[in-house]
Amino acid sequence: MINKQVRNVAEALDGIRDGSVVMVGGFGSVGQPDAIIEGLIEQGARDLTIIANNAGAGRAGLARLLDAGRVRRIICSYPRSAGSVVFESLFQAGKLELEIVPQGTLAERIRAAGAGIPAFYTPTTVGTVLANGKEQREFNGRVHVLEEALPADVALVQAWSADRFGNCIYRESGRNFNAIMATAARLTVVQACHIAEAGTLDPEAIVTPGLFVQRIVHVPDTSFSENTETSADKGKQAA
Amino acid sequence: MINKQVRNVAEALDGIRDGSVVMVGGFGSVGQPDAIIEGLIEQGARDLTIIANNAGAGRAGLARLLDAGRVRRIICSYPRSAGSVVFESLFQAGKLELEIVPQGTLAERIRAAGAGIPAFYTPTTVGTVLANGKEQREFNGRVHVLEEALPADVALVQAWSADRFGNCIYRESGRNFNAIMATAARLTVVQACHIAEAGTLDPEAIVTPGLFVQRIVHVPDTSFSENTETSADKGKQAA
Amino acid sequence: MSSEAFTPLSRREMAARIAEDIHDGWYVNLGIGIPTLVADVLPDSKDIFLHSENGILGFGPAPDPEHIDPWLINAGKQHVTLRPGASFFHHADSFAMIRGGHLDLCILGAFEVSSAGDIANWSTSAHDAAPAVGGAMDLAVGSKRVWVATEHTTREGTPKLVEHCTYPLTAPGVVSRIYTNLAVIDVEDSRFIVRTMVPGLTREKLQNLTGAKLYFMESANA
Amino acid sequence: MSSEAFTPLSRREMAARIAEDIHDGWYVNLGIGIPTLVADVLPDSKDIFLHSENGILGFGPAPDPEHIDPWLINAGKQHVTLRPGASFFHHADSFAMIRGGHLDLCILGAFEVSSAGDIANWSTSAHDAAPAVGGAMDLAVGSKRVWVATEHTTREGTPKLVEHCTYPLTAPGVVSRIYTNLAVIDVEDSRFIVRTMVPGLTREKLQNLTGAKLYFMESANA
Repeated sequence: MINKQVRNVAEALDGIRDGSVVMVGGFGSVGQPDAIIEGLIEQGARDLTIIANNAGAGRAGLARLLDAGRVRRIICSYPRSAGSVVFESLFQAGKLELEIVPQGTLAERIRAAGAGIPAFYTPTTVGTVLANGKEQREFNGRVHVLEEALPADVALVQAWSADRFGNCIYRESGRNFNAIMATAARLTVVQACHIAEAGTLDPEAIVTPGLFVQRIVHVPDTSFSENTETSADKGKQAA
Repeated sequence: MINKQVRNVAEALDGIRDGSVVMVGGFGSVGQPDAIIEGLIEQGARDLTIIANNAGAGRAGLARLLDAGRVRRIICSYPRSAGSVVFESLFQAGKLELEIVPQGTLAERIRAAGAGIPAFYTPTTVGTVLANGKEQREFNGRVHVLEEALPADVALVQAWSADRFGNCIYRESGRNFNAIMATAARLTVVQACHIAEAGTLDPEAIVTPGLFVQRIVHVPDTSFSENTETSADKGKQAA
Repeated sequence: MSSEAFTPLSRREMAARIAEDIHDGWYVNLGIGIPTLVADVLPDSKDIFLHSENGILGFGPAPDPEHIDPWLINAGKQHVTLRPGASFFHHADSFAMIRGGHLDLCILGAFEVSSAGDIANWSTSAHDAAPAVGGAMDLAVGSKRVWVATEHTTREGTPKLVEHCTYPLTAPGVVSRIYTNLAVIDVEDSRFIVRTMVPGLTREKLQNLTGAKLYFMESANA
Repeated sequence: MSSEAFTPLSRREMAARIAEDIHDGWYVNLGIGIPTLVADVLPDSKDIFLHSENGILGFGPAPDPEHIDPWLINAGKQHVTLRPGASFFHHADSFAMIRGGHLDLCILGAFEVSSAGDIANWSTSAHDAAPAVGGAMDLAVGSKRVWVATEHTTREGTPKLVEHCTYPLTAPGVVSRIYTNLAVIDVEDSRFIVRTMVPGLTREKLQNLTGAKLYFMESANA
């Protein structure tokens, strides 16, 4: 019998090693797997490479992981935003390596890793400094750059609902990077707001089929209990 | 106001030119847009290149289009099957060009065309005759071949339900090539079993967002009224 | 500019001006800044689908404060609403739409735009090692049309419409139209062609506020 | 073989023998032919998810004739049923699962398998200009494990397990185990290693029916 649900966050993160490449889902505050990011701080793995759209904001979640000195390198599209104080101080102090990747290229490199595509060409960055050092090639009269797949050891994902088989659905704009990161890691750990009874998720609406997921931990959603002011504050953290 | 629904098959196929590259969705008999394929025969365009998984079976649909001499070239993964008599006689008579593409490479080339990726590398075909003449390159110690995107002028797609915005959902294994072909053509024509009231399709479950679709024609599903024997006969047409 | 006999458009007026030119049925992505404001002023009479990088097609204006859905934000991290016909998808599918040429239009803010249609909107210095590029480069190369919405000059009065961009490019040769607080300007054949100006503004004044030669359509006022 | 003191397995018995070895929790793709029969003999005691190229994960055995759903077929175009936890997806996502290494196992039919693990199962002649490759090449290179299910020889008695394939390859060096109607054979370090044989079959007889040298595990009977 398949039962991918584990009892707690510690069990969900068991065995993650120093030096791991870790994907962190979410976009802004939506779909961020905060509980398992916090759990990773407790878990203690060091010298991590983080793949995420943002480099954390405020002092919690990803920012706290950075602040705890666990991250050597970060690969993201939008590191610097209104609340990214931890990132900025570490980066300026030379304590964090950074790879900037356009958001669409980041998404496609992650998708490629999950799909067994080692490399692809894209028109994005051609004629900009981000194409420096990249192999370029013309297709149909247009120059493109070569980009390689970006796989990970671990993906930390937030889903709206998951079943014991690992099937996941997301909520609204919470699908974002979560659904593709779930496909691209050797160990995909899902923080699910709800656990669905086996067989109750609509086969037509499942976004992440269970074969991509190794572990699920139930972490109820708290966003709706937050007051409007808090939500609005979060909204101020720019893209 | 957006209303992509047209009144009939003729209107749905208006303007398709001789020499067009036409994608035909479906896998076996499921999800095949038979009504608009038949309509294309009436419409009269010649010298077509067809992209499809199969090369038609029996005497109807795609096979009839081939039989009518409208097709110059076919790009597919599985041309020869139990019922592919029309394909075989034309091919043996030298009246049809053929490009054989492994099914996963075919799907990925179509997806790439829709996603603005001009080319990608895949391990599939390495060490086989289908890699002959293809550029090869090593990534992470493994040899891969370069494959280019496969776009089309027209995609003929069958959906289960569509709304006037062009949003589509599919039914069960009817999603197959339909959902990716819908993204890869300049003109995507959808034969929909049902027309949904605007706003009634679940935003979480829409598979093809409307921006990929140009025309929709309502063609009610008849598969459930077929008797079991007919279904079983269709089932005998091998993969 | 207060001493002049013309009034620059407010940011909201710029958004409204842009909204007028968006065709019924278009699929549109709005960048951060002035472009975002367009979402709040689109007329209900048109079916315009707004795309957001984080996986929404068909979002609507900001919600009333008491109807905020914490799971529904746009790429600027602002709360939004949903319109009939909307759909959700993941980031790879979202950028497949962008890169694949399926958006009719994206509207971007800019630090600089050149008369060749080059746009610089992501990094203010070649020496900035941690600029935030986001989805701008994909939008700039992938959309069928790229319009820019920007103040005509910086706060210090430095022209933002220039002969050659000095900031790192987002993409070369992609911008086809610029909406500023002073004028609407087409970019054609490496030339800035002024379509309209705010009332009272002179051609000379506009030229003085611009870093490249301007050409004027006959219909451009003044 | 009727004169021998052993009975080859029927196709259904081969399928049942394979089903025994599929682990609880595996994600498995079944090729056309004998592999397809495995779907009908999987024990309910295991959660095994069957993948079909045309966009199903979690299909079940063939339906009763009166419960056929015309929209639900597997890659062999046969009507199937759905198990709890199943999901649907499109062809690009389906082959992303295959190529991306997410399937624990695929079971393929074969014309020939070599002791190096090469498999030929799609074309019977280098001169066949219209062979039907389908998804076999993607499955062969993408799956974590590739098992072959085949009769031990052709109907004419020609060995299908050979030193070098003569038919065009589907993929080189990918097969790790072969289930025939006579034996179960591992492919390791370019050698055929016999794990088990049907009762009454001798090592010599099996070697005579095989086109490459066989090695035998001690536990292989006879």
